[in-house]
This record gives sequence, C-alpha cells and structure tokens, in this order.
Amino acid sequence: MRRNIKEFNIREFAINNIVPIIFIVLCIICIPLAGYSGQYLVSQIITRIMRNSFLVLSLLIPIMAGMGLNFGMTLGAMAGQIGIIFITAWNVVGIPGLLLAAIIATPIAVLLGWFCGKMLNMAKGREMITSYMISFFMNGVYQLVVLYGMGPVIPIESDQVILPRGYGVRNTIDLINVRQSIDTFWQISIGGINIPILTIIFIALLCVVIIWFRKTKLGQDMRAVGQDMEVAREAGIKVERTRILAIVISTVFAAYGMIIYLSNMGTLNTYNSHSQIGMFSIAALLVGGASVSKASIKNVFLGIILFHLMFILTPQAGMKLMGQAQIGEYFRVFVSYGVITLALVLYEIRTRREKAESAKQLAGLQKEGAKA
Amino acid sequence: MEKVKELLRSFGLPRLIIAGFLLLLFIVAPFVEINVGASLSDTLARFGMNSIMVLAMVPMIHSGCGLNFGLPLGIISGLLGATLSIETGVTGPLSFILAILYSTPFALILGWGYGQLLNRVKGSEMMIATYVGFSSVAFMSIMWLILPYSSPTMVWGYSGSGLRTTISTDGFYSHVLKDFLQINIGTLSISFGEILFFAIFAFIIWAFLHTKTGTAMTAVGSNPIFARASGINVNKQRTLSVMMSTWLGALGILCYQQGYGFIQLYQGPMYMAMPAVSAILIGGASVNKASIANVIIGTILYQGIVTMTPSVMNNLIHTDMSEVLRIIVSNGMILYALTRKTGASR
Amino acid sequence: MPLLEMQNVSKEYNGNPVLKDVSFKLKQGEVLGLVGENGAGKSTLMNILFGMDVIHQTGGYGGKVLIDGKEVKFASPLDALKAGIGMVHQEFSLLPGFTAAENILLNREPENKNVLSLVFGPRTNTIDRKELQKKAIDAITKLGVTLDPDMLVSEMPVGHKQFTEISREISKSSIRLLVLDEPTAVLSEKEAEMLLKAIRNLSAQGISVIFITHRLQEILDVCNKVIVMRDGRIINELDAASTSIQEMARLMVGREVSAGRAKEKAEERPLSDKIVLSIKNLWVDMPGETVKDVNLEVHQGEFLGIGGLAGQGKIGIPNGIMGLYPAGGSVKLNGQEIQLNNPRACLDASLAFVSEDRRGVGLLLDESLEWNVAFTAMQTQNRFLKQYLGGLIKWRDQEAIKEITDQYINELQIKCTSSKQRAKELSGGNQQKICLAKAFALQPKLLFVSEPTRGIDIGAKALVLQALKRYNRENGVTIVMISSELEELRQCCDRIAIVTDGAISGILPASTPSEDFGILMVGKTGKEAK
Amino acid sequence: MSDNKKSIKDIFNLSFYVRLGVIVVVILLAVFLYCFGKQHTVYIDNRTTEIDGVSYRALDWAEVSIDGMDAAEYSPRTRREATVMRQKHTIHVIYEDEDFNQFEVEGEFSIPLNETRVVLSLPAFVAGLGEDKFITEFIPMAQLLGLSTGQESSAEEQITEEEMFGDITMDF
Repeated sequence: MRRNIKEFNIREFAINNIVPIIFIVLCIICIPLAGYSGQYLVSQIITRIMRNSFLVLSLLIPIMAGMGLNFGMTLGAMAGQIGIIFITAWNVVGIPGLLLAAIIATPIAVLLGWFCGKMLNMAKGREMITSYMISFFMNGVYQLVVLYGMGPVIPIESDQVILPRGYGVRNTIDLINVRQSIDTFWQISIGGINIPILTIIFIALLCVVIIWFRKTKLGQDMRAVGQDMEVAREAGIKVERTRILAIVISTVFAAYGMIIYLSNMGTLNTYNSHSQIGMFSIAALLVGGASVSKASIKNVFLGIILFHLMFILTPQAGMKLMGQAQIGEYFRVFVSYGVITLALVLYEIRTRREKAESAKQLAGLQKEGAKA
Repeated sequence: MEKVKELLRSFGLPRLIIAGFLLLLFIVAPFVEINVGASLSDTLARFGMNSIMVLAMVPMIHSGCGLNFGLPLGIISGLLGATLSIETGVTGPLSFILAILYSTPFALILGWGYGQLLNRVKGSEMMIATYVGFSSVAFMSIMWLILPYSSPTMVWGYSGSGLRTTISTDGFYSHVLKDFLQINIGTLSISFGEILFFAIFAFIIWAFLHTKTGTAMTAVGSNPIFARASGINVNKQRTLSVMMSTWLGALGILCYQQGYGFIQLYQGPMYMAMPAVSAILIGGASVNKASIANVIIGTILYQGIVTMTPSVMNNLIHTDMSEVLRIIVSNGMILYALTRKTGASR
Repeated sequence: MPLLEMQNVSKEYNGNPVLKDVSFKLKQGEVLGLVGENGAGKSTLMNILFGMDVIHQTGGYGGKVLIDGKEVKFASPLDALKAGIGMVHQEFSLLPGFTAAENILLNREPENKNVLSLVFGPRTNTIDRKELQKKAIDAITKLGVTLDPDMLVSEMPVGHKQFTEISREISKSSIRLLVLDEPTAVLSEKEAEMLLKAIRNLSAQGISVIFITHRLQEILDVCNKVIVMRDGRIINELDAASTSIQEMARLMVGREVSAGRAKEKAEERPLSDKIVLSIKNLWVDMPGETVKDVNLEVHQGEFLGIGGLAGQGKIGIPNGIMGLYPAGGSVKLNGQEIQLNNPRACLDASLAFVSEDRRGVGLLLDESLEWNVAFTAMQTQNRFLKQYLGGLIKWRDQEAIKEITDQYINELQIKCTSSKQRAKELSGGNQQKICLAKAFALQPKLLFVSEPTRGIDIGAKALVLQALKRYNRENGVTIVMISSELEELRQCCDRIAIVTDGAISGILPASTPSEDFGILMVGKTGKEAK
Repeated sequence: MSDNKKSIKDIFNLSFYVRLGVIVVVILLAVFLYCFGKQHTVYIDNRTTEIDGVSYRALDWAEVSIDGMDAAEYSPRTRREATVMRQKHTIHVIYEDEDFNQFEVEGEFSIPLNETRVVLSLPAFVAGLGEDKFITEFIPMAQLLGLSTGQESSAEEQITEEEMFGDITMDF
C-alpha cells in the first residue's frame, strides 16, 4: 500500500512537470552535441537572464488574476520601443536616456494596458486568444504610428531614426548610445564571466515588488478574482477594475522589460522586435513549469535558464548533427510553439480530469454500499 | 425606421463601414486615374485564389469548434501534396489533380489528429488551434530542409538538398484554373475556371449541410448538449468537421498557388489563417455561425479592400498605407467578433 | 421591541401573487424556523428582506419591513449588510484556493498602511496577516465550532465550508440577524449537530437567526418558534416547544381541497402487471441533484410521478438514465439492459426525455422550430429524410419536417409566427411545448418529463399537463414525470414516488392525502420521525 | 446613492496632493534627464570664418580641451569633434599667433538644448565674440550645397509583410 502511494506520487510529479522535464532531457542531449565550453554557456545564460527576466516577470500578475497568459504583453513592448525611439531621436544617452525612455513609455503602456484590459473584460473565458488578437491589432496601429505618423504628425527629426523620405522610422535603429549602459555601469568579473550588478539589482527589485504585491490588498483581490469572479463580486470586490489593473501593471512592466532587453541587444528592429517577444517570454515561463493558472518567480528563472540553454544549443547541435544551423533555428522555434501548445493542452485536460473526479467518488460510494 | 435599424443591426456596423469604405474606393478610383475594370478583375482574381481557404472555415464554425486558426495545418497538407506532385515530374493540369490527390491523405490524417486534440480542449479551441498551426509550420520548416526531395525545380541549387523558400509552379499547374474559361471584356477579365472550382466546392458544402450528417454537425455547433441528448456523437461530428476544414485548407492553398504562381514554404503558411478568418467574419459570420453567403460576401469585400486600397491610396496621397490598413482592418474584425457578447451564446 | 418585524408584506411577479399578507415579529436572540415546500415563498421573502435586485426589477413589494421599529427599504444587499443582516446561502460562495481565515475576511482584510498607498491608492496597503488571523479566530470562537483558520477551502470537508461561510457573516461586527438557508442539507449528521449547537451559541450571544430547513427535527431542536409557509402565506406560527414533525409536515403540504381542483384529480386506474422499466442501484453524478441509490419499477402504461424537495436528486434520475450525466447501476427496459452514459442507446430503445433545462438541453435556440421538432427523430430514426443513391445521400426532407411541425403547432396550440421562427424567440410555455413536440415526434414507448411546468405561466401549465395526460391515456405511452409541485403530480399521475437524499423514500398512489407525501419528503424515512 | 457622489473634500485629499506631487516630480525628472543625458556633438572648427561681415582668420596652431578632456592639436582648417553631455561646458584653448606668441584662453559656453550637433568656431571664440556668435548650428555640407546625399536613393527601405509580423527565427 505504501509503495503504491509513492509510485503514484512520482507519476503525478512527472505529469505535472512534464514540460521542464522534457527540456532538461533536451538540454542534456544537446550540450555534448553542441560542444560549447561551460564558461561560454554560463556567461551566455547570465546575459540572457539579464536581458529577459524582466519581460518574463511581467507575465506573472495577469496569471495571478486568472486571466491566463498575457499575449498582450506585446503592447508593453511596443510602448517601450516608442520610448527608445524618442530617446534615440533626441540623442539622450546612457542610463539617463533609458530612464527617460521608461518615463515616456509608462503613460503609453498604461493606456494600451487599459485598452487591452477593457477588451478582455468583454471576452471573459477567452482572454488568451483575445489578448493574442489584440497584440496583432495593436501591431497594425503601431505600424501606422511609427511608419506614417512619426515625422509629419509626431515631430521627430533625426536622420538616425527617420527614413530619408522624411517620415517613418527606419527598419533598424542602432542603439549604440544606450547599449548595455546598465550592464556596464557596475560590473564585476568572476572567472572571466562578467556579472552586471546594477541589472541584477533591478531584477531583484522587481522580484521584491512582485512578492510585496502579492501581500497587498490589490494582490489579494487579484487572487480572489482569479479563483472565482462571482464570489469576488459578491464580496464587493470590483472585478472588472481589478482585472484591468492586472493587465495595466503587466503592460507597464513589459514596457520596462523591453527597454532593458533592447539596451542589452543594442539594436532595435522597429517592425519586429516586439512581435515575437510575447511568444518567447510565454514559452520561457511555461518551460519553467508554470501553467495557465499558476506561475511563480521560481518558474521564471528556471524557465529562462532552460529555454535559453536550448536556444543557444540547438543551432550548434543542428550544425553538428545535420550540417545545417538552420535546422537548429527552426527546431527551437518549433519547440517554443510546441511548448505553448503542450502546456495549454495539458492544462485543459487536467481541468477536465478534476471535473470527472466526483463521478468516480460516487461510483466508489455505491460499491462500498453494495459490499456493506 | 425600426426595421431599418434592425436591418442595420443584423448587418453589423463594422461590416457596413467596410462595405461603405470599399464603395467609396470604387467611386474615388476613376477620379485618381485608376482603371476600375482592371481593379475589378484583380479583385475577382484574388477572390478565386482565396475563396476556398475562406470556405475552409465553414465546417469548423458549424460544428462549434470556432474559427479555424489552425488552418496552417491544412495548408501544410496542401504543400506536401504540391511538392510531391512536382517531385513526380508530371506537368500541366494533371499535376494539379495529382497535387490534390496527394494532399488528401495528409489532410485527412492530420485533420483527424487535430480534431482529436480539439475534442480534448473544448472551450479553448481557438488558442490551441493557433499554436497547433504555428508549431506545425515550424516543424515542417525542419522537414522541408531534410526531406529527401530531389526535383531540381524545388531544391536549393548550391547545396542540392533542402527545398527553396519559394518554388515556381510554372510548367506545372500555374494558372491552370485561372486560364481556364477566362473571358475578357475590355479591361475586365474574369476567370470562370477559378470561380467554377469554388462554386463546385461551395455547392458540396452547401449540400452537405443539408444532409443528415450536416444537420447533425450544425446542431452540435448550435447546442452540443442538445445534440448529445439527441444521441449524436459530438466528438465524431467535430472531428469530421475538422477533417473537412483541413482538407479544404489544403485545396485552398493549391488553388492559391495556381493563381499566384509560386509555392511558399517555410514561414509562408504562418499567418495565412488570419486573412481567411477575418474575411469570413467580414462576410457576416460569427464565432459559431457561418454560411456560404458569408464566405462569398466576405471574400469579395476583403479582397476588394486589399486590391483597391494600395492603388487608390498611392494615387491619392502618394503613400502606400494599404498593408498597415489591412492589418488593422482584418485583425480588428477578428477582435470585434471575439469581444461580442452574442458570439458566446453558449 | 422586536428586532425585525414584517407587516403585511406581499409581492407579485407579473401579476402572479407569490407572497400574500405576510406578517411576523422576531425578537433579539430568537431563532425562527421557516419551513415550506419549494415555491412556498420563502426565498421571495428573504429576497425582500435583503433588497435584492430581482425585487426592485419586478416592481417592488407591498407592506412594511421594520427593524428596531423603524421602516427600512434596502436598495441592495449591501445596505442590508450595513443594517446588520447577514445571509448564508445554500450554495457556497467561497474561494477554494484561500484559507478559511482569508475567506472569512474576504474583502474586509485588515490592512497595514504604507507610504505607497498615498500614490497608488489604498489598495496597495499590505494585508495584516496577524490581525486577519486574529479576527478570523474571533469569529470562529464566537460561532463555537472547531475550524482550522489556515486550512484551504478546497481541502475542507463540506461541514467546515459551511462553518466558514457562517463565520464570515458573524465576523461582520454589526451582525444582528443571520439568515441560514438550508445549512444542514449538505452536512453529515455530526456536522449538523455541531451547527445546531453553534446556532444556539449565537442565539445566546443575542444574535437572531432565521433558519430555513426541510429537516423538521432540527427545527424542533433549536428554534424558539416556527413559521410554516404555503402558497405565499403564513399558514401558522407555532411554538417550537409544543409542536411535532407531523403537524408541521401536514401544514406544509396540506391543501384545502377545493371543489374545482377535485375534478382535475387523476381518475383511479388499475395498474398493469407488466413492468416496463426497472431501475436498480442507480447513482448519478449530477451537481446539485446527486442520486445515490435509486431502485424503482415502472409499470406498463402508467403515469408515474416523481416528487421530492429540490436538491434531493429527483431530477438526477432521468438525466442519469438518459446519459446526460455520469451514472452507474442497472436500468432495464422490458427486461433488456440499457447501456448507461450513452444517450443514443436510450433513444434507440424508444426512451425519450423532456429536460428540465429547456434552454440548455432541450432546444436549439438559434435554429428554427422545424429543426427543434424533427432533429432527434431524424438523427436517431432516419425519419424526415429523402434518400438518394441507394441511401448514400440522406437529404433533409424539408416538406415532411414542415408537415410534422405544423401538426404539432396545431395540436399543442403553439403560438408562433411560422414553423421557421427561431426557438429563442418563443415564450417559455411555447418553448416547453416545442420540447414536448420533439419528444412526441420520437414516438417513444416511455417518456421522461422533467419539471415540465417550471417557469411557465398558468395557462401554458394547464395545456402542457393536459397534453401529457392525453398522450398517456390515448397513446398508451408510459410517462414518468418529475416535478417539484406535488399538486401537479397528483393531478396527472397514477402513483407518485418521493425522492429524499438521493434515494426513493416511498411510492404512494396519487390519491393518498398530501400529508403523507409531506412526511416522506422531509423525513429520512422513520429515523427522524421517531 | 449618496455614497457615489464624492464631495470635493474627498477628491482633494492628501492622496491627491501626493499624487500630483509625484507626477510633477516625474515630469521634472524627465526634463532633467533630457537636459542631463542629451548628447551633443561639438565640431571644433579652426578655419577662417566671417561673422557679421568681419573676417576671423584661422589660428595657426591651437591646443583645445573641452571639460578637461584630453587636449587635441589644431592647425588651420582642422575640424575635430567632441561628444559631450549636458549643456554647459568649459573650453580651454592654448594658441599661437603668427609670431609664435602663446596665449591661453579659458571660457564657458552652453549648447542650445535642442541642437544635437553644433560647430564651435575657434577664431571667433578666441576673438572674444559672444556665445551665440561662435556657436552655430551644424549644417551638413551636402545639404549646404543643395546636393542629394546619395544615401536617399539607395536607402529607401521597404517594409514588407514578413517584417511586420516578425521573423520567427529571431534571437531572443
């Protein structure tokens, strides 16, 4: 009997953590194939944690409020990019430039988040596909603003940013002036690996904010709304407003995350930096073992490490194995999408299984009754 | 007055705006020196190319599986059929028939699996469908690189392996339908071949919906609990509808390729579901109701806007904003359908 | 001065009086038992007390509600809460992922002020966990039950959930009157005892309680006085110390037999010996209507009624047999075992079912009446189809469908513009008739009808019942009708089975006096009656 | 209903003022960051120039340092650039005239806030002209001569559909 319970638990554990387990296995297979040195991998992973964790952390709050994976975080990324475009055009450099970008991005992100939240309140029960479509729709609006509005309508004069035709922003903008300014501001080197202290402080600060947020009244309300909107409403919690706030906060954090991301990358692809960000961030979070309804800071970091390990390894592994780096590149795209699909499907199946439990209980009761 | 209002409501405000906008474009067109006849034939040509993919939305909407964001899966079956047909070296119209034949088993098998998956995730089909589509595109991107194709028209010249990103259908089935029964009246040229091809499949779907099974499928979409209480195997009906949608998606892409002249591999199919989805929504469908009329009206309106805006815009303000406008209109339409209360009567 | 007083309260819904001239007084610390059948007006009375939206939307109420001798008119339940009235509903309103303490103080959490809240608003104050814990424990102690404040609701036994709900109400500092709506329905005996003790505790602390229940023994145990309601009236106000279960049960269901009604009574008919349907050890997992162990035999050609109070499982029986909810056990039709959990098998065996959930299960709201009537018959029996190519193509036969629909529209007097009208545009009564037509079109051997008169007006009610009766008498079809209204069952049925706690507690001929049914309904046969 | 109406006191409470204060502080911070972080390119120009009809001859030799940064030598017709942040700067010039007499001049100048690139004319500065005279807006040569930059025709970038939806193989 005892043994049975133990076996059952292991199986349950494996089912509940299938995504991280797949990734660990995948990485273990790929590490020798790719043949990178440990030092290289560690330094790469650190760079990528610094680059992406802010973005991924921004996803946590809507999950807490029961709104699922916020595909609309792309909206925040757009706001962050607009901030970056402005400071580049104005030639404001270094950390002051990034701070200014964040200040510019904040009201835009709040506005976009509010719009997104409003929309999602109109589509309860299918938040995810709706937030996904919002990101597509707003992508169009963003293109309109950036490609046609900037120059004639929004006064920006800078050959660095504006296309020679006089309006519209260039395809790629070199962010040389803000590039890694946070990372290099205060950096220590351990065993040949550079560790950017200031970035770590920022990320740690956000983690603390999220932990603190969970303890606030608003955080408690969000958890309540996430579990059962009707019960929360009966208790007098303003459900709609709480949900909008969750999205607004997420969008603003995503905007800051995007600024950190871009400053680390050093170039801005005006028209597509943001579009895949949501997908990759969500995939990273899911790889860390999060689900549609539950995610923690632990998931974020584990997810980024595993996901990026795969990200770094697969092209090289593909090269060694098949002679084509491209295979590895496509493979990691496949894995990213696949992980999201798998996580969504598993979540649905699990919810369903829980519903079927009560029937089993009844049948059991009947059997017991028959015996007695 | 009440009746007019009622009519307006049933027609839907966004649809009215889009139709009005298109009408405006046609009115403005002659004044900015645009040949209306050519524009019309362009619209019709695009209708012929895209209509079957829009038609592919109908079965799944009918069975309550929602909008088929997983259309890329059908497109991939079509691509497999197309590449296999070219690989055999058969040329001319026969290669088109061969492509259809080859893609059919893939479409049915993939559609069956896809249907099984969707049955397990009732209620959030659309999100999962989107990602099924995306993952399959990424997976096939790998496959296009490693599958042992050898036809020199398709593989990369320098490495001798892996398929090209775009493959010309010239000499195979390029324009087989387009040039069939083409009639030219002045600047207006209409290809009845494509329209006939669409009409055949539209008729088949229409007829199917009038049979016993089709009725059951509609009932499943209308109220799955009612259908179950009436002894219908809901999952079976849904799977059938998904298989039909996937197969039509495969046909749709073949039809598109013959008109366009190229096969687009790799990331090509990624976002092809979006135009089809928004076209049927513009045509008046909702998340769980659609008809053949919706398909026809929607495709004409959507393609009309796609063809007319660039030329009119360009001649009018010397700026081509059409691509951006298209993104806003089509995704805005999907968003509208998703956030409408009536869309979720279940 | 009484804490609560109602003076001549009355209420109508669309011209139907549901409450007539209700007056009573409740003193501080008193426990008042409120009993009555479903639909006797208990919930309407409570809705009025709480100022629920339904009341305002349907034209308010007549009479006066006084608290401390002053007239009050609550605009919303929140106002009632402010005045110190709390209610614990039958359905739990708890968050499964929160602890008992968190649930008890939901949205009333004690907060620690911090600087950020000045910028971002008071919702960024952190929650004072210690204080929260303390307040929760205070409430639990006040109630006098054992409840771990740190336990997650999802891991609690049902009883503890109930205690959490009650604790939440009494944690509100102003609470003076607590309304408990069937709090013991879901509890085990031991838990129920604890709850009754808790009620006495509250009463001792000066909190008044209105206790709504169907378990009459409990009324005797804790209440000071009992109000029995029937048909929207207070039939009697009894002193709990000097009444008995029998008396209450009689008052609850007993009706003055008026001359008009007597005529409607079903005529006595000899019962056929042949058993059509035999049910053994049936369990059904239908939320809110769980069937635990039902054994029942239905005779050829009879009109069997199944009654019982809401939530006892009577509705679960047909839903389980027809495969709409997971079920187990054995069901035999004419000696042939019927496969459970398979609606098709039941339909193929010539069973038919008119569901109580018209809009959810019974109809295709977005489709035409024709589809609604003919669909099931078309799918299961291949009727209304034209066959081409040797049956390969089965084409919908529009004419045949229209014909049968028009036939039923005439027969059942369905009010509609045409047979093409969409089902959702019809009124409730006409929708119900469409559901009947759908079932009749199946030409079943045995028909289950569940709550056929729920939510439809009186005129339509009579028509529906007549149609069923006629169908039974003229076509010889066995009908099993489930209804919450005993009177309705007595009008049509030959025998009536009463379901209590997921099992049949007794079957009596329809002519049996209604008091006997009342006893069957409320008592766990014998045990509580003794 | 009366609860829903907020009195004026409720709106103008402490929280309101704090919020207002925070917004003002953030805006001020933004302005400060803009001034502080804006990078300007100063082209230090040592060539003969004519201002208000007066001609100033290029210095024969000069050593210039801005904000105490490394000094650079200038002969006539030299132009060097210095990138600086903020508006106010000091300039330290050591120069020789025809007679090899060394002079040392130190001065302050401030760059107009919205100018990204300015030209500082050494002869004019040394001659002791006003700030608005020796600092002028930088106008690219090509634009000055009315030529097309050539960049224009080649670099007309087309934004295609793929770019609008993003490249799936991008790094993250």
